[in-house]
Amino acid sequence: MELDSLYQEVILDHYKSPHHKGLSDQKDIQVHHKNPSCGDEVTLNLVMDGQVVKDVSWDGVGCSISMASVSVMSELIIGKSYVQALAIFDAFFELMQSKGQSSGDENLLEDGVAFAGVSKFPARIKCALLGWMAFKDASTQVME
Amino acid sequence: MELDSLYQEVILDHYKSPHHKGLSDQKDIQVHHKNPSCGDEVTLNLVMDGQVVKDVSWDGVGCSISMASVSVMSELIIGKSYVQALAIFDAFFELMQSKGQSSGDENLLEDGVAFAGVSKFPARIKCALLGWMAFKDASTQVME
Amino acid sequence: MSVDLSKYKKDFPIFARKVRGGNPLIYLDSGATSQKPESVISAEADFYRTINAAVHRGAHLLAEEASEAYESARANVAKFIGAKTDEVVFTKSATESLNMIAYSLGNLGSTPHISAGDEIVVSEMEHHANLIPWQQLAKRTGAKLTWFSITKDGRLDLSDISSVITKKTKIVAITHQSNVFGTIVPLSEITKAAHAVGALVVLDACQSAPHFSIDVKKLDVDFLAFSGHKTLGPTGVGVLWGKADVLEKLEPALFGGSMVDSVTMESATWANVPRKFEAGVPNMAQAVGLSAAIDYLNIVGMDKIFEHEQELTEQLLSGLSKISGVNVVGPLDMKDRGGVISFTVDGVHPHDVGQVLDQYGIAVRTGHHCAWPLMKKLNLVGTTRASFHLYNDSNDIYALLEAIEKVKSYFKVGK
Amino acid sequence: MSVDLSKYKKDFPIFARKVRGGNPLIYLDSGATSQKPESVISAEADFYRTINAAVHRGAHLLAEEASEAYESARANVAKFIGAKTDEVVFTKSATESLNMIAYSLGNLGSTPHISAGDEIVVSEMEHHANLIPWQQLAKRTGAKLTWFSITKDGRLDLSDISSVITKKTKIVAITHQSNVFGTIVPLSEITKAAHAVGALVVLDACQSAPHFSIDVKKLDVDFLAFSGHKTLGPTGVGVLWGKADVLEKLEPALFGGSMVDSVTMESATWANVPRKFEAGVPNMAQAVGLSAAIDYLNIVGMDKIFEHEQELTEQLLSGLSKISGVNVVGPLDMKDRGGVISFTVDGVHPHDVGQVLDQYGIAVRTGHHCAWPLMKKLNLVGTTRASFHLYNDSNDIYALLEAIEKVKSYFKVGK
Ligand SMILES: Cc1ncc(COP(=O)(O)O)c(C=O)c1O
Ligand SMILES: Cc1ncc(COP(=O)(O)O)c(C=O)c1O
Repeated sequence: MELDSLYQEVILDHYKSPHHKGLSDQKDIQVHHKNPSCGDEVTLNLVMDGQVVKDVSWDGVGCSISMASVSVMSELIIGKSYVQALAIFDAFFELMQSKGQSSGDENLLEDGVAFAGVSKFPARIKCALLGWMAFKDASTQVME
Repeated sequence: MELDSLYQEVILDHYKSPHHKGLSDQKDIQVHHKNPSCGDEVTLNLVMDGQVVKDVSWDGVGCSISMASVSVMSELIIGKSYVQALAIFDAFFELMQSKGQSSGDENLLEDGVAFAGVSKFPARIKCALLGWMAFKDASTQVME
Repeated sequence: MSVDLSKYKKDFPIFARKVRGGNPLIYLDSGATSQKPESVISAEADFYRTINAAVHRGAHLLAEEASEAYESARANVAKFIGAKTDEVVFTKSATESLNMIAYSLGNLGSTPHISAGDEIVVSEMEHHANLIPWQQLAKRTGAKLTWFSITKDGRLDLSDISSVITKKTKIVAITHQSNVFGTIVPLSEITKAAHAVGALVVLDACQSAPHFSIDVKKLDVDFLAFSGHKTLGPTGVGVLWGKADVLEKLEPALFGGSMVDSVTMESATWANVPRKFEAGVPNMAQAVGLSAAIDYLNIVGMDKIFEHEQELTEQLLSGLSKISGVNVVGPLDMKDRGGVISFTVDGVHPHDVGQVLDQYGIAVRTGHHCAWPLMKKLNLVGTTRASFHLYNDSNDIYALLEAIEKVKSYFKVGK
Repeated sequence: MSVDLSKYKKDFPIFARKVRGGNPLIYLDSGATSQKPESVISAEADFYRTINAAVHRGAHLLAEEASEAYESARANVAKFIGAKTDEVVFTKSATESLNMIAYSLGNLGSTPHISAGDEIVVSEMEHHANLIPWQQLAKRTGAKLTWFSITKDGRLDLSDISSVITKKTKIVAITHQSNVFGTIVPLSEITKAAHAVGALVVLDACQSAPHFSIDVKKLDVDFLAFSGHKTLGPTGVGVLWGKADVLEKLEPALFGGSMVDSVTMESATWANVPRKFEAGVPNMAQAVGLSAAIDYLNIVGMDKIFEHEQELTEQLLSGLSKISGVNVVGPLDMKDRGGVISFTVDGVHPHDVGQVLDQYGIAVRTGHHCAWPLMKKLNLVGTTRASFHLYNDSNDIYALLEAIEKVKSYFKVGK
């Protein structure tokens, strides 16, 4: 069923048991992003340690795709350098635009490749990107 | 030709040699009417003598139909009682709504029946009515 | 079912297509926009094919025929809502209709003219289109925005009506039927209170005019707005109705060709109603299409449509009540409610509910339904909404109920 | 003729009909509204037949496909005028586009925000749609309206440009091509003067965008407006283009669904450009129809269309110059002028000219062309106007010239 390519087991797992959810006390910056058309929201705390992403924590409400995606993203980029994190962001962003033609770079994206199917559902791409855009915004503000 | 039913000889004559054109010095009231969609305008002076239409004079710019119609109308109603004038107005108004189905009451409308063909050209009805509406407006204001 | 409208479905060409997973289309999103019968589609196309010209302007036959078609459409809409022809203004949408009134009421020269100290009343269950224009009018003029709350079961709370509608109230802008709850509001209580203090009532009829018979005189409102595209008509056309003597005293909101009496470089005066509210070459083909939609609705019969939708609503409410973990948001009974049913599924986000339903060919709306303040009040992130029109039937309800069970099992919630 | 577009006429179904007197249709009123090719008519119809749904809202396949079609239309329009996709706003008409900018510029929170002491510049040859919105903005805000005069031969008089565009000027709103004279304005002189004082330039491209290739970057304007229905597209759709950074700093003018970022009962914030300017369910089918019109224009080629219309214009001007008692109103030469030719016939009112032409199947526009101040300046009650699009040909010109002779003999004027 087409649906299974959207709702990969990994996604449903992250949705049920999200990682790094719950805002940290410490933060370099906090950003709040939302998708006005569906009402999904995420608040994200970022802590950088020089060039390295030391911590990401978040809170939010939204659908399985948006919540699982921010969970997977946090997991992926904590501990990465800023440059690496941006490369991962770019790879994920590109995957989302692929209209189902790409399965994603598993070396770079790890669990993130589970979202490959989302790219076939145009209305869900913005769900998958919500947390990523929040991170991009936060890290740009801190680093530039 | 269909056109000839619109532009009766009588109409073209009145257009070339309009009657009662040129505003009188004396007047009980002056009204100014226009058709914003085509720009036709008429200014009309009315003099009543008790219940009788003593004088109508006018000036204006517009197409053959609108100018001939106010000319014919002036000719028709000067000297008539207010009640008669309204009856003539009603007959002319009805003729305009007749969609080519009526040839008009010649006893009442005299030269006015020449406008019967106008009723087949919806865009021209307001031309033919311009002067008449001005008279109706003016006389109502004086008499009521 | 006691009303059988099944023969009409074939008039709607979209149902010939297949959707996700090769499934037939089960369209339960008429609250967002309705589907169109072939007669509407071809009325619009035929306008272009045979009489297309700018109305009220040309000296030629096409212009005459186009004007005649456009003005007949106006007369037809007027009859549909029990109004006089010259009281009907064609706009692009209900949204534009509502904004237009709000602008006009704030324009200098209008009577009434909203200004500081005046109050404008709305409700907590307004669609953004009948809320934000009033917020903005209040902001521009210094007027105060106040509102009716809602009760727990999704109805208007009129218990404090005399403290909401006060001597300062100039406008009461209210929805006829909630696009979230399906609730039909107790209008006469509101119009009485409003008119007692000399306020004008603006009715958002977006969810009512397409579904049951309306008579503006009986409703006793002063303005009414609805959209063509929810009324089986084309997109790009809406209706603004206003009482003749009220419209006459208002300044227009949109300025341009065909709405003037005279113009100089410095200033302009206006044509008569309704022309003064229709600046520019109008949406002629869409007005003609809307007229065809009204013809179609009249043939089916608005009373039959309402009864049919009532039956479907009752059936869906009853079916939903039997599924554990499913909560209807809005009235559970059939008293004063129409064919719009919002619900939530415990443990599954509305967006995910909608996605699974889509897999079975079922089109619903999910989210906040352009009623964010209401969602916040209800403490919800959104709902899933099923809404009907005449082409729906009991099979659609069965399919939806069955698919909701599949949603639950797919997301492994409930038993 | 060096450009032969004759094979395209059959794409326009309206030419299959007969008009007054059983004559074939000779349509010379494209300045008012253009005819539509079958591809445009069916694009709109097909939208309803196959993918009709509310864009950006539903969770279902139809909504996805409708959104894709609508956003592709936006991209196509953007490409047509050399703009970025997100700079294109769909409105209902050029009239709405122009009113929208005028409202936005007067709304608190906008930068620039027009206020008392500011100056707004227009010209004497503006269409009411690009004049009255600015009069009203001036009236609302206390700003001053000033204008360029016209020269005897129907061109903009820029001799006093530095006294018209001053340090106080915030907006210069100007037509690209006059809908009365056909004059194409010397834009670069105006944009340079305007930008030198920090003013924004609003271009009314109603009579240019449908007829020749446009690039907003090269034109160096800040806003541009045109109508779908004059561009072979459907009625009920217009375009407002604005520079991204300019649009971003403006408050919206129309409020409702789909244009918000967040909403409470008291206030609201806005979505990004272009969404914040498109409140409500948009005119989706019409946007898709306009996109099909643009595809069609691109296939024919805007440069060929321009060249073709230039040839027809030259031919008509030359023909008219040979008829005694006929006076062309506007430039007599071909320098910077498009396919709109106004004229008068001595002794015959324009309305009567139009009526006789109609008898021969020729559709022209007569009257003041929504440019009353210009008519008064010219001391004319109106003109007769012939205007072209790609479906016209030399035979139309011959027929018109011949019929003008018949007008003269019917009304017994001239020799
Ligand atoms: C130069 C010009 N500006 C503006 C308009 C207004 O366009 P619309 O009536 O399509 O809004 C027109 C056409 O009527 C026009 O010719
Ligand atoms: C209750 C209500 N009011 C207003 C609107 C706005 O209508 P439109 O988007 O057609 O302008 C809608 C529909 O979206 C609605 O449901």
